[in-house]
Amino acid sequence: MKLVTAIIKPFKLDDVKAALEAYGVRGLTVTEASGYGRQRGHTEVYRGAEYNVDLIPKMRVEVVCEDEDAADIIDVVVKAAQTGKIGDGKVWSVPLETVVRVRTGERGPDAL
Amino acid sequence: MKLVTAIIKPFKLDDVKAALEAYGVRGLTVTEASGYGRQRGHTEVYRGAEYNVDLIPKMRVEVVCEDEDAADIIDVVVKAAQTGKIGDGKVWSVPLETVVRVRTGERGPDAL
Amino acid sequence: MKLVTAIIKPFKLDDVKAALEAYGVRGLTVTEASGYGRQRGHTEVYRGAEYNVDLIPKMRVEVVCEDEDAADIIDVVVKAAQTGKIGDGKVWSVPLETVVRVRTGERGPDAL
Amino acid sequence: MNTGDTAWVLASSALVLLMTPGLALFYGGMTRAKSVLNMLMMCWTCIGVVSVLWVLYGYSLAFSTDAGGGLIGDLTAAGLRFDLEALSGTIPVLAFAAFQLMFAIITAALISGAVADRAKFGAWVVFVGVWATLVYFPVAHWVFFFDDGNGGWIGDRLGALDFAGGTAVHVNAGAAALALALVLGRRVGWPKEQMRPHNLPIVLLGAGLLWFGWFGFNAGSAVAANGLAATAFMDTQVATAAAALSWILVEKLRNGHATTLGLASGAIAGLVAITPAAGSVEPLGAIAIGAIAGAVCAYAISLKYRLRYDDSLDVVGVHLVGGAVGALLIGFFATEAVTGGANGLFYGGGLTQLGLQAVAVAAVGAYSFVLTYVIGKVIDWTMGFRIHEEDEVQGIDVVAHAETAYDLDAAHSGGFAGAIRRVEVPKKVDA
Amino acid sequence: MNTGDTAWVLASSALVLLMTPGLALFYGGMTRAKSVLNMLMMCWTCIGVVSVLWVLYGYSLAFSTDAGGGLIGDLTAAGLRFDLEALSGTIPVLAFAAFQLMFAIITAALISGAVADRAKFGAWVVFVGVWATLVYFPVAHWVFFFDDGNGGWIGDRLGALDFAGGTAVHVNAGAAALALALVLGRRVGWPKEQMRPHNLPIVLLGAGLLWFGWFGFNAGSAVAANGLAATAFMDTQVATAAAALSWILVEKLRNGHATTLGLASGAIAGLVAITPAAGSVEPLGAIAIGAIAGAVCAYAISLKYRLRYDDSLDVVGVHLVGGAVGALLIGFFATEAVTGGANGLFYGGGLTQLGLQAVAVAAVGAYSFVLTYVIGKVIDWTMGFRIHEEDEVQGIDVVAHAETAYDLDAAHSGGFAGAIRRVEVPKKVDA
Amino acid sequence: MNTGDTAWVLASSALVLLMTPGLALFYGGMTRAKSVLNMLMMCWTCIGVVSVLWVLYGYSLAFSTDAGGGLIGDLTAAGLRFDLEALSGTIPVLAFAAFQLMFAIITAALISGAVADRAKFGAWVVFVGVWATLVYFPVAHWVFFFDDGNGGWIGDRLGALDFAGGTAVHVNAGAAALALALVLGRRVGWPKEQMRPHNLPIVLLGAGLLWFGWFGFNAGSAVAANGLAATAFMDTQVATAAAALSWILVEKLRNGHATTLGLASGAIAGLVAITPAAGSVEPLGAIAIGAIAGAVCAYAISLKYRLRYDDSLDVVGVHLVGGAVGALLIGFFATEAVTGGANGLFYGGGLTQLGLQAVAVAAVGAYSFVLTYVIGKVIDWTMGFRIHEEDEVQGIDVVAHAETAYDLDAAHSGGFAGAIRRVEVPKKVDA
Ligand SMILES: Nc1ncnc2c1ncn2[C@@H]1O[C@H](COP(=O)(O)OP(=O)(O)O)[C@@H](O)[C@H]1O
Ligand SMILES: Nc1ncnc2c1ncn2[C@@H]1O[C@H](COP(=O)(O)OP(=O)(O)O)[C@@H](O)[C@H]1O
Ligand SMILES: Nc1ncnc2c1ncn2[C@@H]1O[C@H](COP(=O)(O)OP(=O)(O)O)[C@@H](O)[C@H]1O
Repeated sequence: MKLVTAIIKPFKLDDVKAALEAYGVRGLTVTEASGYGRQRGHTEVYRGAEYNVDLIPKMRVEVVCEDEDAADIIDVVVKAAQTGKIGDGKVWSVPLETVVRVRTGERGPDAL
Repeated sequence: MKLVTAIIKPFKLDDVKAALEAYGVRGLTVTEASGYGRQRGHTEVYRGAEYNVDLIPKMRVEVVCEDEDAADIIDVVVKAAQTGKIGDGKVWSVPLETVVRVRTGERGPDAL
Repeated sequence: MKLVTAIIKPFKLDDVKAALEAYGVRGLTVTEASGYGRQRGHTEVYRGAEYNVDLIPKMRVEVVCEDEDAADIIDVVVKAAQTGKIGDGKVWSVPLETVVRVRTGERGPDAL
Repeated sequence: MNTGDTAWVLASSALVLLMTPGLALFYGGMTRAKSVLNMLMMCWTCIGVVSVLWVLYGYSLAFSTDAGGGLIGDLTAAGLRFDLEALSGTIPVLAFAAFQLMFAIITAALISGAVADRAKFGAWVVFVGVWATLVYFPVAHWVFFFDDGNGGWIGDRLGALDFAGGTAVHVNAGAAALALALVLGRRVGWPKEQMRPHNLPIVLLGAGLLWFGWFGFNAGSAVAANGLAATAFMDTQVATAAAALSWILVEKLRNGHATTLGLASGAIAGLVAITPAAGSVEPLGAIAIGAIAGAVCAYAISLKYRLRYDDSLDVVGVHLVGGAVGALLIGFFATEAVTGGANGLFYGGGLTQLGLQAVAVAAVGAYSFVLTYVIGKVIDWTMGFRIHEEDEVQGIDVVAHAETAYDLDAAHSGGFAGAIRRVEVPKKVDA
Repeated sequence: MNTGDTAWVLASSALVLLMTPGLALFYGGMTRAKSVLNMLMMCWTCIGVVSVLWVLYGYSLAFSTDAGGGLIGDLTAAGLRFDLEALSGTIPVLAFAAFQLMFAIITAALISGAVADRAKFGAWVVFVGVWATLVYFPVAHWVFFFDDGNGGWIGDRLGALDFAGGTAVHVNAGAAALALALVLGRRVGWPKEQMRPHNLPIVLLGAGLLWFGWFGFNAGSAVAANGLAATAFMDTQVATAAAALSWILVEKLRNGHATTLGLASGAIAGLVAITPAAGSVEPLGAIAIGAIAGAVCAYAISLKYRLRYDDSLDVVGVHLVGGAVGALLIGFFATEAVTGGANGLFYGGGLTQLGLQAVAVAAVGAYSFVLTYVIGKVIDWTMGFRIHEEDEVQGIDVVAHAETAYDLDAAHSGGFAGAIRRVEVPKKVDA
Repeated sequence: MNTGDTAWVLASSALVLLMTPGLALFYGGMTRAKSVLNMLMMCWTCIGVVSVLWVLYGYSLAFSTDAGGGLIGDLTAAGLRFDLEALSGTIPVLAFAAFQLMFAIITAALISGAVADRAKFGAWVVFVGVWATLVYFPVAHWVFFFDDGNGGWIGDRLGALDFAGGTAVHVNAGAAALALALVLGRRVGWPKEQMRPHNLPIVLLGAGLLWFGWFGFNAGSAVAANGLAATAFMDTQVATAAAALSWILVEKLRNGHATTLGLASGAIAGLVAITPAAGSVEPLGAIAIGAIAGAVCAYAISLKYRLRYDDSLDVVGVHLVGGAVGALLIGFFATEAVTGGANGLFYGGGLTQLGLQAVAVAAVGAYSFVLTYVIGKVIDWTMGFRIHEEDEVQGIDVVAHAETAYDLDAAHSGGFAGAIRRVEVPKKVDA
């Protein structure tokens, strides 16, 4: 089993969700995050004083999957999340030792 | 060292925390997350227009532990978080290379 | 490639960001989290009734890096985040299988 | 007709109307984020239901010629079909009717705090209509209808003093709240689980709007722009101030911290307590009443933990207790200089007035408690008054109203350009 | 001069001013969190721009001696340089001018709901100035300027009834909103993408402030503290109550849930519909008008999905439709007992009044729609009226105003002690 | 007694009371989320403390027969034990006393903005009581007490014009704010660290309530419902409008963006500046004063960065500067047509009035600054005026009031069914 984690632009979440569903992924977990990187933030002004916002909102998407699907899933996410503009994010994967479905206690691929 | 990650229903957090504490876990980190899966969301209505909420609130719990406790901890979490209804969540684990306690710089099991 | 994850005190985020930048890290992802551990929370009082807050706000910082930088990065984070008081947090690392930059599809070190 | 008096009563009516949206925020901020909308709905629907009933028959039952014994009015004013020139005292009768309507609305709304998070919305709407009809309209007649000794039995015949509704509004709503909290039972998890207010700034905003509106409530009850109105105004201000201070003093001594919620709660307790007394005491008396009420209510709200009834937002502790304290203290602090007649114990009037006050409090409290309990039970048996346990855990807002109060994340909120673009994806082997 | 009348009109003027900040919250809570500030700005700048123009020439164009045909006033009152003693009826002329100014402000502000999230701020400011000048000031003259038959052509000559602005304010703003929504086009993602209100408690707060302020709007329009004012007050209250109930009833039947937003929307629809009629109907008539308007508007807001114009916050469905419904229903419910003259169909007056009402609605609606469309287009061609698509996705608040509405996380908000401490770090090899 | 005047002053008193909860939101929204409750508490406790002192001796010191030199009143009115019939001019004396009480409250509350996030709550409460006694009550006597030339030295003897408190309220509070900001020192991290407002919609709501209430403040200061009140009303409206526009114009030119906070700040600056002048200028003059004040204050708020004092929410830049600007501009724009006497420079009156205005500003500013500095220092030495650095970083709300302002996550908020269920767990080997 593998865990694919993707940092994407928030407004791409629906695309990514739809693409993953089309691919056959049945579940995922999303966390709100902020990113710092090449993409520049913006400056706000309050009573003349400047306030720099350099952490840019991102979505962090986690998908647990079978080993053989990981590469495809990464591809699917990359395609769906791409705008081609700086700040599109990163996708990475790690191998998991166990996955359990809490409701039933099923393990491994059955847990998905 | 291992990292056990659990996605659970929010109202189960107190149970899980209590069960882990009873087991002997001394610390954990929690993040608010939303999940998409078999469990269906709900529909909201604003001035007659429907709004589908398909990301359901979940809690993401991370516990760093010694290798030999990981299996137990997974069991403890599964038991404590189980309601038997769809959407109870997932638990998975990965091996860690290093763990450091920031305050002291201690590493490995001493860092917990 | 490695993924270094750090749980730190929120007000240390700027220090950690600055230190990592000084070290040469070009990007990172931050999530708001709460921690439970040795550090005690506080008690609030509403109309005479007590309310215990035992999850303490933390920041969860993730940095993807090359294998050879991981140890340094952990050191940098530990130094920058340290106040010496209980609750300073943890840092851990895991090896990654792949990293992709969404914008370009670049992989591995080039994705950073 | 006096245009100055009319101007003041119209302004006061608007002020009292505002109290209900203010109360909605005051209460709503104290609930959890998942049930704030339901609380707003419960308060606001009182405006809807009671206003319509008021025109149809409510005003008439409360303020038409007594139908016997000072218990209820007749139906001669049903429909409010008055001439433009028809007067009530020095003001147009519709100005007086509008002013009194606002009292009926907020009295019903006050009750909702006791049943936060768990009442079926439909059942609540029915309850409000029935309760206004069977409880509020008669009690308002008892206390507020004056007709040269042929009016309501408490105000006009017995001679108990209740300037702006310590009994008719607060004891009434507080006793009803207790009954309804018993009918509905405790919230899931209470009291083991801690439930904290989700938005204290709007609690304070609500308290501010209540305070502001209460000037209409109390000083408007002079039904004229005169010295009595000015006295009621000043009394309202200083009693409230003193109560807010005394509540946070109790907190500081008992819990070690003066809290924002305590300050707001103290202010409301002071407003409640001075309501019956604002036309009977001088400013120094008002300060005393406020200070006493603030402290007593600060303790009274803990009763529910001992007696184990879940009066969620402390309607009993603040309104029943505060209203009774205020009504009774008139027996001590009333002064001829303001009442134009009766004196309280401290002003040489003996215990007579105190006795009358006690009768008024007991009669209104008992009537309201019993009737409300019966109404509540009947609704519970017939249509069910409480939502399911899981719905309560998920939150009544989504379940009952299909809405979520807040969606505050600027970055992640809608407007996803390109959400529609189709992506070519490989097919999963076994999918 | 009558001090009571003056007191009431001054109080009413303050109440009507408050409606614009109230509207800002009502609208602002319905937008997404990333554009609430822009909505607040659009409403508030109307106060700024229109107030200044009012002094310079607006009041004069609307309320000075007719310059011909009942179409527009002359410039004799430009600058508002009146004596302290100058009267308008029984009150100081500046009290009347202040009262009417508040109407001009909110009428312009109402339009902004149709173009939420996407209008260039500078273009909006220009639009407000031009629109007030070319549309509002003349229309106010038509409807509100009385001069013994030599006043405005709709109110004073034709004899259409519009007590407080069903046509001049609501039909006017609603028709303008439709025109502007067409000029600006749809928001990115609409209607495919769902956009939910980001903060319903402030929507309800806004609705509460609007309701409160509307007593000034309607009852203040009697320009006196008298029986007519009291009737308008009561009518306003009960029509609004009935409309709120009827809107949520429609929702319950149609969608299965009574919603908070529906309740608030119904209340506003009721306030809008009773605005023209508050000085013409009795309370029972007001209940009928409110109930009808609540239901009609509850359906009317869905029109935009069928006709595909993005009237973002339903200004058309609530104000154009609600205003027209109210103005037309006068033709049925007007009663001599209140109007002192005209009777509607149900009160034996035949169809005459209905005809006049229809002319007024049509004339104001058509004039406003056409002029607004032209003004909008000209601004769009010259300075551009709409922000870039990416800016809309990112959120207009940050882009246009360099601000974010909320930063609510207590723990993570600033005050980072030691943020300045320098840390010694190893250097990355290839950095 | 005149009922119309009384109605207006009672309504005005309620309006001015509302300003303090409004100010609490205006200020509270500008703090960080971790200290908003403390800000609300600081403002609200002023209502509590000052109201009680007002009854005891405050009103008497300010408005009783002068005890000598126009410096302070005597104690004959202590306790406010007036007859119902006792008048002050054409209104009941308690109506006047209530109206003036609200001024005393908000003046103290204004100061709190300078010491946001860091003042010990107990010390603040003591400060308010002492400051009202030693600074506000005397200064109010100087400026507001008229007794045929035997009243306060500034208003009644010198002849400086201050209609509603540009000096007594705003210069006074602003100078005190500066002194207190110096006594307490800068917040941890300021100015290096950026601290942004945590909730701009409530800042705008607060500004809206302030604007609304300010009509009572200024137009109520005519203490009658007459032409002067109407003029003050109109002046207040248009000066504020002009100031809001001029502030955002400065922003647009200087920073490239017109901001929501700028609009609100400009409105407040305009309200401040027109306060002393509302009874002395015509609407065109009011527009000029507003426009000047908006621009001047927009620049003045940056002073603190240059002079390095942490006046956290710009009380100095808006109230001291705005109040002084307004008071001085009377010297230019005052017109006999409104004042009934004095003319300013632009109306042919020469420089006399400007000189008197300057004396008033300087006297009040200097007195307030010096006394406040001394009071602040004494409190700091005896009980300590500032919280610990770590407490400031954690947030004063939790530390001082044991509360958190917001808990907005609907899903995760309490009501955890089954939280009590016991789970059988294996025991960890070494646990
Ligand atoms: N080394 C890293 N570790 C973790 N997250 C990263 C790293 N670099 C970038 N990110 C995440 O990816 C996002 C996009 O990165 P950025 O450098 O702005 O653009 P791009 O990936 O298009 O070059 C960042 O906002 C951050 O969330
Ligand atoms: N493949 C997955 N990867 C990551 N998280 C998942 C995955 N599938 C499910 N989840 C998480 O587990 C939660 C529960 O899953 P769901 O399919 O709804 O119910 P169940 O696990 O009981 O079958 C989801 O809300 C989501 O947060
Ligand atoms: N076993 C663990 N697994 C995951 N996170 C942990 C664990 N122990 C502690 N943490 C995180 O580290 C933070 C600090 O831990 P704590 O025990 O309070 O102090 P310290 O690390 O200084 O001894 C916690 O708030 C929590 O977020």
